[in-house]
Amino acid sequence: MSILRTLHKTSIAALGFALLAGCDTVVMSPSGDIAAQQASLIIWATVLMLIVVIPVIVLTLLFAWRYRSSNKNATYAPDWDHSTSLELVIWAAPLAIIIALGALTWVSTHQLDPYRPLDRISEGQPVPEGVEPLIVEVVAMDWKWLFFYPEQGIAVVNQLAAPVDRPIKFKITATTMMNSFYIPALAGQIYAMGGMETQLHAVINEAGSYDGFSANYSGAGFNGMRFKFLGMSESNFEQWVAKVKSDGDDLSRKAYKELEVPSEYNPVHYYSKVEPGLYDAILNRCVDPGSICMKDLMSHHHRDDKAAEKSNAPSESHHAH
Amino acid sequence: MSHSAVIPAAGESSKFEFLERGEHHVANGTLLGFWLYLMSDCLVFAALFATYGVLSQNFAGGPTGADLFDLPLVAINTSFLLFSSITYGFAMLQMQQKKLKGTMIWLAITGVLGSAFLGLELYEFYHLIHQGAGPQRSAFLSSFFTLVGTHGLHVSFGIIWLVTLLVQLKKHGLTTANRRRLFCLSMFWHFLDVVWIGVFTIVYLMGSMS
Amino acid sequence: MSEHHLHSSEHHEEEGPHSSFSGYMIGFMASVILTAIPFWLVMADVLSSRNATVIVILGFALVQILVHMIFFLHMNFHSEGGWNMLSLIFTVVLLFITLAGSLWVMYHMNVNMMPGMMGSS
Amino acid sequence: MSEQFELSKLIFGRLSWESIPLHDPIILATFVMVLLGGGAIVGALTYYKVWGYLWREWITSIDHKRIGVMYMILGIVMLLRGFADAIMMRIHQAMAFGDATGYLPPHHYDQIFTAHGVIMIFFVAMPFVVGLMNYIVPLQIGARDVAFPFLNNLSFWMTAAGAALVMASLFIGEFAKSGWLAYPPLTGILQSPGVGVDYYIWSLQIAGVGTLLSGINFVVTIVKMRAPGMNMMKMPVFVWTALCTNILIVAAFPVLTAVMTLLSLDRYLGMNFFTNDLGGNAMMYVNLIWIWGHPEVYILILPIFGVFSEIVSTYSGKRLFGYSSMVYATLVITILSYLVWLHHFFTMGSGATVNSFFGITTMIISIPTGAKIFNWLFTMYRGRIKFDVPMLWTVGFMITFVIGGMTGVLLAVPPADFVLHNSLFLIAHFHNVIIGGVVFGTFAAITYWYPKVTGYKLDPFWGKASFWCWFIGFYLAFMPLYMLGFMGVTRRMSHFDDPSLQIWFQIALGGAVLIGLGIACFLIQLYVSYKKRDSLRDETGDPWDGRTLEWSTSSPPPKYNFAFTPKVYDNDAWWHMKANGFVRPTSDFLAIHMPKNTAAGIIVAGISTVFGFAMIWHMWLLAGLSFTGLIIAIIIHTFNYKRDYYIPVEEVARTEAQRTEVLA
Repeated sequence: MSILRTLHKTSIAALGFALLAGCDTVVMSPSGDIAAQQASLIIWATVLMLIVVIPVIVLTLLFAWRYRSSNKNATYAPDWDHSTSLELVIWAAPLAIIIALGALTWVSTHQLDPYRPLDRISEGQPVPEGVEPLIVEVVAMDWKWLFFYPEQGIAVVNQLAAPVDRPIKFKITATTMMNSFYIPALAGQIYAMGGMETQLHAVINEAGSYDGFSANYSGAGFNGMRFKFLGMSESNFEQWVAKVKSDGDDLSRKAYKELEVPSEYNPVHYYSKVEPGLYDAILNRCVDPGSICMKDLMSHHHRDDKAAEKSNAPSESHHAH
Repeated sequence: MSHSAVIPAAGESSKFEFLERGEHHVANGTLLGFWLYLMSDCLVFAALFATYGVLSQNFAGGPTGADLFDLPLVAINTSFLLFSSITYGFAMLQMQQKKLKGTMIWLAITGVLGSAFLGLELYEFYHLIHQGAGPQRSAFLSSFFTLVGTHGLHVSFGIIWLVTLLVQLKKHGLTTANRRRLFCLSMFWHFLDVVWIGVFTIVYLMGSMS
Repeated sequence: MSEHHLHSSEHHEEEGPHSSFSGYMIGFMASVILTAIPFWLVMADVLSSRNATVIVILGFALVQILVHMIFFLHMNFHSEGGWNMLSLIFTVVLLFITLAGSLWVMYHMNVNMMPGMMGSS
Repeated sequence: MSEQFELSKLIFGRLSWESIPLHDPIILATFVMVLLGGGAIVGALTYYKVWGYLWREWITSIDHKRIGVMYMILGIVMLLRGFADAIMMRIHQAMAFGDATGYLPPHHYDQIFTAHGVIMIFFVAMPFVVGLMNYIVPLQIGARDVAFPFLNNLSFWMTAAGAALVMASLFIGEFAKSGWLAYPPLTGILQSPGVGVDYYIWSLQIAGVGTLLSGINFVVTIVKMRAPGMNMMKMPVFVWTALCTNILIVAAFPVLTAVMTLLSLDRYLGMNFFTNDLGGNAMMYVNLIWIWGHPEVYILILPIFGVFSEIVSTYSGKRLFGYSSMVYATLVITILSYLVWLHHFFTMGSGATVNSFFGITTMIISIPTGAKIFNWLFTMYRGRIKFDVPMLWTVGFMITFVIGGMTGVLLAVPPADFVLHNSLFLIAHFHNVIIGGVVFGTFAAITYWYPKVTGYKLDPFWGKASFWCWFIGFYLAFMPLYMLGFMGVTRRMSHFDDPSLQIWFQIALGGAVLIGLGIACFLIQLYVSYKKRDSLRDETGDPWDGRTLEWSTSSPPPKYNFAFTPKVYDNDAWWHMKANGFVRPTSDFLAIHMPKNTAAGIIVAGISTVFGFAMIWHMWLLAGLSFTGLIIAIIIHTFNYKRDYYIPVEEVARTEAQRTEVLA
């Protein structure tokens, strides 16, 4: 991968203005390992394609100039319309590049699958023995983000914090609209949908304050659905948790119902105590008292198939493959 | 060879016959066009079947197919449609023999059978809605009603068309245009039968198995 | 292919396929049998395995669709210069892509995301 | 239920005076302008007494050439509307930073980006490609009309009806605020109770029927009505691409119809296909709509590939390089376009195997597309290229399109898509291929075939001006968007906090203004050319030394296109005729069998519009009446058995004699 980085740096000059500027951008020079790998993939794929694209552009301009009608010196062959060897090259060259790119795609898609738990925290640095990922449960609401920290027992609106170099596992759902959970500096986006749970594994490598937002238009308040993602040292994170615990309110079901009312540009809000099972209830669409949770509904009519279904149910390790 | 093409002076002869001197007969494309329409309709049903396939287990705590479907009723309904296929076939055979009256009689019988099918289906729908298993109850029921209902809607249009065609046959007889229309309706009718095979197998039979 | 088509278009008033009584009857009898057996299989719960029943009745449906295509819709490789068959094959391919693709995609999404299926995880 | 039976509700549904956005000054001003403009046009038409002429010769016309022209006019009119939306967004985004909120309230802004997308795809790009196919395909295959001339007229009016509903939404009620594909649950009845989404649904449903019918029509036309001798491998490439496009239309539009129906069942009858609760699954909507949506992209671009193939070969004075590989590439793209839809929602979480499968199938499409680019390149090679305006567009297209193709393949790599999806990079990408492809291609085609349609060429000065404005304007407008994508800026934003982004939006606005100038130059070009038509006149019918059959007839062609059906020996049929001493016949003409004009098309489409409007506003009485009326109108039409007539031989002889005189 260090070759990659070097290539990344050296290709800057060759890639010209657009990508040059691109490398200073958050997507091309992010602070999290996953996003960094995605950025280098962009560079690789672009370089591969430029092998064809640059010659095409150059040849287009060249032929347009050389065979202009006023240039009587150029050869003119009005009936020349076929050349087997040339056509072989025409089909083979893109094919070869697509084979390379396809292989790259297959490998990288599996490696960077958001469902796959991390096996490294940065280049050449595997996840240390015994370090468990920090679990954050994300709810995209109308129109704000609610983050649960089940281990810490806290919840926060429109602010997210995580210790540097510790893997994070996001479990993501939504209340109504389809949103997309995206922190460009950290990792690629994934959709947040009502009644569904998507996942994202990522790690932040540098302390700092980064932008996070919904990348999928979700109606009137979408524009203000932004939050800050704070990468901080382990001790600062502890302090942050302590601060949430001391400053925050109670997130009871009742408080949640109030929060659920659509609102825009919400300020950061801390919750020091969270009613147990609230995230699960949101995910299963049964926050309202008396409503039946989706997972119970699903199994309701599956009595006969229950055993079979359990064995089909994906385990965490399933996604690791 | 010079690249500037000049239209040669009149009278210059050519080794090619460039024009069709007589009247150029263009084949009528109605049957192919109608067939293509059926193919596109097929893809409407493909989307509905796909939706049903995806949502067919989403009962949302409501009744399942096994709770609701009355297979003897479906069997009777299927036989109506099957019989209407063969009677339409007989209408076509009569048409081939240029027998207007026979064509119309068999066509009318087909229409009656189609209406019987439709009546039974409406009865089934009414019954389901009446017992609280309407299309709003769950995604499964939404997709069931939509898939089966779309087929039923096609049958209804088929019947309207059939009646129209009966009037036209009465008025103009077995003209080329009317025979073409009989062919088109025949394709339409048999096509609905084919769709129904998918419906009773995938929706009713598979849905009834617990 | 189209050379042939052009010639066949010369005698153009001959429209639509020619059908026969025996053709319709064979088709009808076959469909009656092919309809009755799956109904019986399900209603009398003949096969013990659900999967076996599903495969068998889907097989019957497929055969019956072919029977209808051949005897009622008069499909063959010659009608309309082969274009009918070509468009049918194309449609079947797209049908397969739409159905199988949707089920495949949605199955994976559901496995990945449906809380009911995630169970206790 | 009882309030439903209230008479006024039954008649007017939810339409009331509040539905007219009188409070919005922008809309009001637009409305006044449209009213004045429309009034002026109607007044002028009445003053010059051209209504009868319009009705007889255009509105009820089943002539594919007239219908083609009407499609192009519809496309141009709607382009102005769609561009107005675009420039409003660009101005707003360039302004709305920090404390400045821009001049558009969010609910208005959200309608604008939705309308922009819907209009540009369905009512600009589609009419353009369908219009081109309408005009050119029958001429290129040596036919006198399409297979179903009445359906062709109906298709046009149905498309126009859809466009009319979208336009009506501007002044009566609102349009959808959902993005151009109207994903639920946002478009569900709970989240969007208004009429916006219903306008969206019904305009697409009605226009969709028109498109589907014209798809069937053209497949049959191309299959059945080719001139003798023109076998499949002798068809011009444009006809090939038209065939594949129409096959795709027939295959894809039913899925759109189905998914729109499901969404309306959710909205109107409270069903649960795409709701969050009761087992609905919104992901299925996304899945289905992209099964239509991806082929749609190729429906737009394939005919344009055909246009460029014709142009590059004509202006290089050379046979198209690699005709058969061009054909196979088109076929491969046709099939593959149906296998890639998931790449529009990699980020929805279907897992690595599914994602990489669809990523790789997407990349495979770039192989035949690349082959096409090389074929055009080697058609130019050893040619004698005349840089008339269409050729400028072509070279501009080739350079621009490969960049768009490259960014497209980049987006097909799922992990890369995770960081670029829904960003302005994506916006830049598809504008890159749609402007660089479809729009450039349409302008090239208009310039190329204009003399065929009108009998005079377009003024090259304004054409070149238009090209350079568009070309430079495109790069100015969209390269910054690529950059903004890398900065993590999302699409559909109406306000920004980071002031460092503003400069990029201002550059993009400059680009959009330049594009606006490009459109203005184009309109000026039409006007100037009309004024100078005598000096620009082309008497030969073959101003560019063309290669295909449309250039063998007069400009504009007679109603019947060809007095005698040509026989074809070569895929550059007209080139071959010219090279082998073709002599235009001057006698022995025959009476010509032609279809008759009919008003049924506009009547059916008109009733459909009323039905759509009634459904949108829940006017159940009107909806029921108009639906019944629709069925009755169609049935009445089927009782019309006399749909054709003969152009008498004297008229043919007279028309041809006039041409002989002109040519002499």
